[in-house]
Amino acid sequence: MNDLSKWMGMPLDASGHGAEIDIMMSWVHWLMLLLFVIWAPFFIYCLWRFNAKRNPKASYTGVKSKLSSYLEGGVVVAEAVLLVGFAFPIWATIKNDFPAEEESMIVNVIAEQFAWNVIYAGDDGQFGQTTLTKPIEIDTSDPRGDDDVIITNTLHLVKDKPVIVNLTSRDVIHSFALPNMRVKQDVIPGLEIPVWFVPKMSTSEFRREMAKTMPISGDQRRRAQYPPYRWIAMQDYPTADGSDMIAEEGQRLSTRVLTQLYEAGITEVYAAPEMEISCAQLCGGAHYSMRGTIIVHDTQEAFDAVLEENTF
Amino acid sequence: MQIPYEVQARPDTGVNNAKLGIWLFLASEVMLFGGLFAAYVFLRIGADAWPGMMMYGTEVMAERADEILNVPLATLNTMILIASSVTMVMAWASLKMDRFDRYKLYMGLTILLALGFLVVKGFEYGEKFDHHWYASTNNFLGVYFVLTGLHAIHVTGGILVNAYFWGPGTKLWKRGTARDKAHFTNRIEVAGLYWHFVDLVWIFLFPTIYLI
Amino acid sequence: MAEEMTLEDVKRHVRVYITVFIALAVLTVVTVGVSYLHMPFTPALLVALAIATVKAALVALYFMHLISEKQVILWVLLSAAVFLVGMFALFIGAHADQEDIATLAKLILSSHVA
Amino acid sequence: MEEGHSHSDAHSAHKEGFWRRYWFSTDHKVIGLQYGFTALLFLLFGFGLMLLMRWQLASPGVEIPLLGALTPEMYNQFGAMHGTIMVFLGIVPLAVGAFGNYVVPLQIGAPDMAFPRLNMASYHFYFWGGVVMLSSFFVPEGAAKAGWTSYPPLADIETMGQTMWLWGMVLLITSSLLGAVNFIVTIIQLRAEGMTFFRLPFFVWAQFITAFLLLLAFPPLEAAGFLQLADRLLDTSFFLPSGLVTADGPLEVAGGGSPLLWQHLFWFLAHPEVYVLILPAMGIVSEILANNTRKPLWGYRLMVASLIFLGFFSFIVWAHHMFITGMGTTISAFFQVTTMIISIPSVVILSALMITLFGGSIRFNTAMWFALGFLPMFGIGGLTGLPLGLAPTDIPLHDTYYVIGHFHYVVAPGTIFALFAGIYYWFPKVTGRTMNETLGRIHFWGSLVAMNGIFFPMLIQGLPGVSRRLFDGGLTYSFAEGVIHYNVVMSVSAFILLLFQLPFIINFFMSIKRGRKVEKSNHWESTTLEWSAAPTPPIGHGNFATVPTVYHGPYEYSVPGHESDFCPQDVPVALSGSDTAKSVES
Ligand code: HEA
Ligand code: HEA
Ligand code: CUA
Ligand SMILES: [Cu+2]
Repeated sequence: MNDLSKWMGMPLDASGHGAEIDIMMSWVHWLMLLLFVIWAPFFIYCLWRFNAKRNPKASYTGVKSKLSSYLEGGVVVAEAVLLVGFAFPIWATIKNDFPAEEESMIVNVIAEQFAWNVIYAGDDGQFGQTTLTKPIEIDTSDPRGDDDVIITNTLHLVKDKPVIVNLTSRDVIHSFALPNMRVKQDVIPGLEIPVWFVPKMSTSEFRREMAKTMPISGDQRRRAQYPPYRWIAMQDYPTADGSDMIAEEGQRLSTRVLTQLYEAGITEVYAAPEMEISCAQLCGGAHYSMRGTIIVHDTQEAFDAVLEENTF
Repeated sequence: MQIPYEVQARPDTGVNNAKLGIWLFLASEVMLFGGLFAAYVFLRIGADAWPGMMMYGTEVMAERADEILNVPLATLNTMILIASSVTMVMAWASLKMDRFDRYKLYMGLTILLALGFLVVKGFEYGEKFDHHWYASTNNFLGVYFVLTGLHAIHVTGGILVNAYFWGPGTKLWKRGTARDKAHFTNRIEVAGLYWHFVDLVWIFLFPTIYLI
Repeated sequence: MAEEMTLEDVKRHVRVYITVFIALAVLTVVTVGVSYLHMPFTPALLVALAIATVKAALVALYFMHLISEKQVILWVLLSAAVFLVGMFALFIGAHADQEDIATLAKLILSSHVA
Repeated sequence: MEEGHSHSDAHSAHKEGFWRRYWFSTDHKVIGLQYGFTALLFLLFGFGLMLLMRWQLASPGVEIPLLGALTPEMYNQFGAMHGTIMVFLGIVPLAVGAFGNYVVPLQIGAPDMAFPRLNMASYHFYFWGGVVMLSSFFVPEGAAKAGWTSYPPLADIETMGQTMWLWGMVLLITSSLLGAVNFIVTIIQLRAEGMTFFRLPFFVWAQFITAFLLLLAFPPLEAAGFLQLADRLLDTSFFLPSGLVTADGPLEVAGGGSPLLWQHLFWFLAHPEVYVLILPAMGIVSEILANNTRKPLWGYRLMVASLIFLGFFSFIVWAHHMFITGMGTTISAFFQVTTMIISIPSVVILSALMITLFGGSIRFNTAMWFALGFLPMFGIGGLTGLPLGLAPTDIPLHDTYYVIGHFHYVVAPGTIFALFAGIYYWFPKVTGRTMNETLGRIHFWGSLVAMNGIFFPMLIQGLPGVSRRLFDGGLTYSFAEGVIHYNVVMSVSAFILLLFQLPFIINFFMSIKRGRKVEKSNHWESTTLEWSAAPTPPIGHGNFATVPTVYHGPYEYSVPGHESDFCPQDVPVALSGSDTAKSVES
């Protein structure tokens, strides 16, 4: 009952440390609610009871009781508890208790206007240099970088394997926000800031959890010039005669596909969203569209296969 | 309609309005230069090298600030400013002694010294420009130019104020009543407080930028 | 500054101003002289700041008459001084804190240069 | 009285000395009105910008009549300018420049501000600062678009509008500094006989602390502004680290700077600044509550102590805006603790105001309604500050609409309500007429509902993580899907809010000419000195026929054994017992 997070609309928690933050969030909101619930009735009572019509003569001295001091003392105590019991230890874990490097996946993320460049070290486990070109490339003159892989806007991870993300930016300040992982870190040029977390839920589990039937409407087309949510089909959608596929399971439902489905008379799809990376810091004109996705693979093999695909 | 305590001190606070006002202003100036000094410290402790590299280059510019900046000129300037502070306070003391002629002399000297400071500063800057060293060359020079530049603007402001009180502003004194004279003396004290503050800022700028 | 200063007082003051001027000049020479010793950074900084503080105090106390100034003004300056010190301390503290992270990052990250 | 409001007959007035009298006036009351009108216009303009943005958020890409569809660049310009205008050109000038200027000298029994000409200069700096800001919309590529926070490197590499923004800020900061010096000197030096510090009305105290915040917090931002100007105009790299690559390739600067330096300098000002936005509002609300409950403020001394404490602490909490910049454990612990500590005096002040209601004989007029509305709205805004002030819970909330919701609850239905309350309350003082109550009620209830319709959904949107400053309101993000439709609710509410400002604007201008004339000068039967001044204080130096003497504390209402239910401060009555009366003996 102390966990309000669902009720408050926090996104599905897919990380190791997310629950702690959610619980703390709930306790803070309980405190806020309590304070409000103490004061609001008192406030309304006063307005009713001490209306000049009902109470023509005001009292010079007013309240004598010390009740409010106790209330204020209570707030002090509650805040102290929140600080010492929750805020300090949680923050310390997040900041200091980095997982052992050998057991973790280490990736570099270089943000730029307006993309997340995710770099994997490859077999040698070492990162080489990157070029100063746009788009960013691996500097081939650096032998350590031979096997490095850059994947833009998609962060591939392995379930239950801790990940350390080293964040830096090439131009302005961005903010690496993963709502489902309860991670947010400003990405500041000139600094390389690591964050870590453990993905506890794979993408397939996440999709299953989040899947639902959603209506397709003509509305989708109105929004065409703005990329709508990138939904993933959770089942096959063949054409009416069955000869062809409009969308297969696991396929992204782009605006075009949705339009085709709509035109084929399908008004509902069974679909799921992805875990997302959003940029939370104003970084220029296209800040709003600086979106990435996280794919959490069930197995290391599946992950390796993806890296393989992306190596030239 | 007269505002109270323009000339006389308010008994319970012991000061007049202008005096309190200028000190408040100086408090804010403390925070202004304090902010700049804090920025300087922040940049310097974060820098790999100080004075640092030439722009785009890997060539180290210098090991020490005094290899780039002209310490003798700056020392001269320090002396000039100190001297001008003394003449300023003497100008005020002269008014207290009712010696208007001396006031004119000392105030005139203050202004001349301040102009001298700017001239020397001009030579200093010119020397840098001759080397093609600009504020953009590196953060060391950036700090140097912005801090000394802002200080020079304050000096200029001081010159304008003092020049006013040397010339047209003396009308108040010449009206000749005791109140007017006291009023004028207050103004000179206030102008002096500002001027000493400009000196005081330089006292910190000089060693922290030129010498270490 | 007290309004009821006598002529004698003023004259005494003038002598003080001259003395302070000499002290300031001497201290300036000292700072510059010390700088030619090329001491290591920290002692050099401390010496320079110490001398500058003494000089600033002389200017403030005697030229600006702080030594005989009223309480209100001291309060105003005190508040500015407190916030100034706080700003310096926290700026440096925050910077040191960030540096930790930056170095940590460099340790974890063998060679990456953006 | 006719002179009280120059602007209504601005065009018809050809009489001698118009400019001198109304534009280059050195009278605090005229300057207060100048500030008031200018700030209200800016507030309306800032609201207008936001309406365009809200249109876009509710219906991305749909063309706005006459203006066409917004581009992301325009959206960012409007956002940055909305924030800047509301804070620096709207609320602060209205709360401090207008109310402070008009009311403070009257409340302390002074003939004017201590430095009348400096006062005039403050207004002119403010005015030209505003002109510079506004004209930046017309320079190539438009106004500043790096947010009101102007974080570099983005702000450093932005277009010319950003330079204009910086120059505008330099002017506005100068104006505020001059004003702050003036207020502090006035309050310390020009208090009437017997007006000890603990007999100052709470509003004066609030302005006093506010002035200190402005005086000492603004200069570091001015320093930062100079540094950013240097970055932009002299190509220095104070805020630019080495190795930047922008769309045009590697950036040709020396490098070696720090983007975080700007943030420290900015928030060193901007946190105290948010208290500048709220303290005068608390002052106004206190005056109105005491007056309309007809009883002394509960715990006046405690409130003053809290105020001083709050002012002091506001200087050392700034980095709670920077938890997510990668702050470690030590510094974040420090700033979390100070942030929690600073919430306590706010709780104390709010509690005291609420307890003041108990035992009162409450008169419900429009001013009172707005003051009452302030309490729970500030409560919501303040309480939502708590999860932001704790670093772990700030992770999901930082830079989301939760933050936007938090501070709008404090500034919009908080501060703006208090300012409305002040306008209704002091209107009879300025014009000798009252504003219409019916229109006032409509204004209040409509605004209350609409404001909540705008700002509560922001909190709901923020929790799932919808970022702020998104041109499309989060349309591309699937985690926003469940809450995206609130964009429509909010935008519709914003237009409803506009609708409910019409009764106010009509009421305001109508009442200047046609409002009901007050029967007596002290219309609200108040105890503070501004109501003892001449009915509508004559324009021109001099507020009081005879210099008043003050005999007791500011809120002697319903004193037992006294025939009327209020004892003005300049009427000698022996009093004892209440919090504020204690100072009679001292
Ligand atoms: C007037 C303005 C104002 C005020 C008063 C406050 C007050 C507070 N603010 Fe807020 N804040 C802003 C304006 C303000 N803030 C702005 C503008 C921003 C965003 C800037 C930007 O990024 O653009 C911001 C952002 C902001 C952040 C950064 C968030 C982020 O970016 O991640 C934080 C974090 O600590 C914070 C905390 C607080 C706290 C703890 C208080 C406390 O002082 C609050 C204390 C008050 C209370 C605790 C309420 C007490 C009342 C009751 C208990 C009674 C209630 C009940 C009834 C009446 C029924 N604020
Ligand atoms: C004091 C500060 C203040 C105030 C009062 C407001 C008021 C309002 N704000 Fe604003 N806002 C900010 C400060 C403020 N804001 C800041 C700092 C930001 C962040 C900017 C950034 O990201 O950089 C922001 C951002 C911001 C956003 C987020 C944009 C984004 O992130 O993309 C939104 C979204 O809805 C918003 C909405 C509103 C609305 C609907 C109001 C309404 O409450 C407006 C109500 C206005 C009125 C009621 C006008 C009253 C005036 C009159 C009636 C005039 C009468 C005239 C005469 C008599 C002559 N604001
Ligand atoms: Cu990148 Cu916003
Ligand atoms: Cu803050």
